Amino acid sequence: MNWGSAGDFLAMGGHGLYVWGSYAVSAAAVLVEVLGLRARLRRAAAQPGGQP
Amino acid sequence: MTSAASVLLSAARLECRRGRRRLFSEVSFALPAGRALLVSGRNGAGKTTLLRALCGLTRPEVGEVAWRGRAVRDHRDEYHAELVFLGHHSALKDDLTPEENLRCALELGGDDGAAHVAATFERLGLAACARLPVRSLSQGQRRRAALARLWLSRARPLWILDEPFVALDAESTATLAGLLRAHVDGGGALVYTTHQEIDVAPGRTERLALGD
Amino acid sequence: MWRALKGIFARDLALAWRQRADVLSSLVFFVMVVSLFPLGLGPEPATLRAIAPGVLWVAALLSSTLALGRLFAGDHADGTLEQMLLAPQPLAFLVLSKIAAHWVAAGLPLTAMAPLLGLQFDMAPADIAVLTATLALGTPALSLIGAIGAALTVGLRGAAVLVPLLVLPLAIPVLIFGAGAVDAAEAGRGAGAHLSLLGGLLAFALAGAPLACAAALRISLD
Amino acid sequence: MASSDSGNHAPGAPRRAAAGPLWLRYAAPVAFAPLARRMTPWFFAAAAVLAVAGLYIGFFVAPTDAQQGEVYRVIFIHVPAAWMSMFIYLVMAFWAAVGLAFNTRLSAMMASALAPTGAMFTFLALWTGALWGKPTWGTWWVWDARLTSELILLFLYVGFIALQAAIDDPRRADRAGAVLAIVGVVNVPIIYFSVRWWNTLHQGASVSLTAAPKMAATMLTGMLVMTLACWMYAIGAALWRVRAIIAEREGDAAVEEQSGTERGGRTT
Repeated sequence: MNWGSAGDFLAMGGHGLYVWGSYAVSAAAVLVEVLGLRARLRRAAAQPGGQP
Repeated sequence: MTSAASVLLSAARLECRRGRRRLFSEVSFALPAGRALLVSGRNGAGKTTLLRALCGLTRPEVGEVAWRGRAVRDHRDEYHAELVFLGHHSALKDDLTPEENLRCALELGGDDGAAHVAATFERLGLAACARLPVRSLSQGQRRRAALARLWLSRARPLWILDEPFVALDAESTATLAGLLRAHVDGGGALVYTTHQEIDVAPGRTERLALGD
Repeated sequence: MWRALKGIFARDLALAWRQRADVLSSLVFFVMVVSLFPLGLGPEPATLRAIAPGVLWVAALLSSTLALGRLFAGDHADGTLEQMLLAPQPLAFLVLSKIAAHWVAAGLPLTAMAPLLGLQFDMAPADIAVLTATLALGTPALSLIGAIGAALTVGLRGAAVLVPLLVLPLAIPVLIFGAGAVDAAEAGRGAGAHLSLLGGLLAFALAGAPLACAAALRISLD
Repeated sequence: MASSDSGNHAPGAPRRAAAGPLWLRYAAPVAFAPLARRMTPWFFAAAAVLAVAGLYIGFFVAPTDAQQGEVYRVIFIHVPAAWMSMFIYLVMAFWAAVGLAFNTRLSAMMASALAPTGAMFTFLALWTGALWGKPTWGTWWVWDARLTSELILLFLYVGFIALQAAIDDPRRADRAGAVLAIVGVVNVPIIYFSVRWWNTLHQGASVSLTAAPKMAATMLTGMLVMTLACWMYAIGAALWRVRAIIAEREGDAAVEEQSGTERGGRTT
């Protein structure tokens, strides 16, 4: 185990902003894509004759 | 005279779409030498698209066009050497004179006929404006300048013409109809559309109605 | 076929001559962009010498991209392009002849203009010679690569914005070797390697671009 | 005279026969949609499991790097994203080429469906690269060969997406995009080579970017597991998007069929 405490884990040896900034933006990008896809599929399915 | 061997242009179950809309489907015909095909249909029925598909410009969604029994798609250059297509656009450059335009068109198509350019303009009543830039020509003069190509490409057996009679006066219409009839009489094949219901070769014209 | 190629080449040059205002304006654009840099960066001769190759090359790239709009748009609008597709000659060769005419009207004037601008940037005569050589090799490659973008966007509404977006990333190697050659010459390293790479790019573009253009035009006019 | 035959044949029988090629070409995407629908959740589930496993390895098993400290842990997203950005471009160009060569609509749709996901990974590679670069090299951005190539790759993705978006006719969009993707994929090695050449000549800007000098086995494992997670996610997202594309396109075609607009040319 690398981390003594949750604080240590978040601090990432003083570079927490960089490490968590990377992962947060990655998660956000995935989330945006997934939500966008869901909306697009709903729009496509809602049009007359579209498939569910 | 119309045995299978003399069939020049044939289409098998063509279907074309424009965007997501189906324009037509199941269009088939076989056009022998010495006959004309008049394509009719209301606006938006796909007449132009059909003609473009016959030329090999538009790839049909389904079906195939054949020239002398061989698929057009695989023998493009040989097919195009025997074809004249005149579409909506005049294919004239505004900044060039009709004479220059015509010479360029002949060079591009590999036709000989440059010697007859002046005589053709004479016949079409364009002699006076043969050396003016096209942009200064009237609509009717432009049409005639574009059609002059036909007089110089008579050796080519297949003519596909999209609305050739548009913007022509009565006299030019009669001249053009005479040329088209002579082409069909001489064993050529002709595919055309028109709003004016002009049958250039009575008794030798097939009719194809799109969108009924 | 030779007659058809010559015909297209001569016709396009005649057209360019009759619309010489267009040709002139992209040349003026080139000169203006280049002239903006001393105004933005200050007239220090050492700075200018250092940035000259990059500035001249970027300006040439932008100017030739701007000129691409003329390549097929006119032919598409009046139906000449359709007739070109229906000609009984291989389309790739016809396209090549058009691109050649376009280069003579767009790339060649840039190349001819560059030595004058090099003097403005206080470049040494030998470096100016190298710059001109790179442009002579590079601008045809730019025309060839750009023609693909122009062919893909023929008849589209946003073509003017789209073409640079498609073409500029593909043109980066030409920019790198072109500007790099002049840099190398200025630094006394000799521009031979760069120039031969640039020649290689040109040969590659010459072989590939007309085919891609022909395919793109058939798709665009479908 | 065979003149009446030279027109259309009798409707009815031939129409049935024509359903053969018609079915092959149109039904394939439609048949694929339910399959994609069934597969998508599995890929997403696999992506989630692998991501959890990969992050666990990355953050709790892999040791602290001797030189970079903890900040190197960006690697577990940065390197997979960079790999994916390149892989996806290749796969996209492959599908586009298949679509162009064999006129198969589904493969062209697959290419369009991959592009936004590829662009997203390219963006992530650049973003995480910048966040990693700042503490490691003291700057957000260096004109390093790899970063620059990645930026150009993003431009290529954007060009592909913009071109397809600008074309209304889906068939033209597919085929024009395919030509661009093929031209792009031929160019990628040239671009990469030229950028490296340029980079070695301009020594000033170059920073040695050998990711982790001596990579522990666990670090490599974490990276590979995360790469697998990204793969699963990319496939799931592409399948999802391809379903949307199928619904958008075929949906409209179905409307046309139902309202029974123009059918058949008829000679008189």
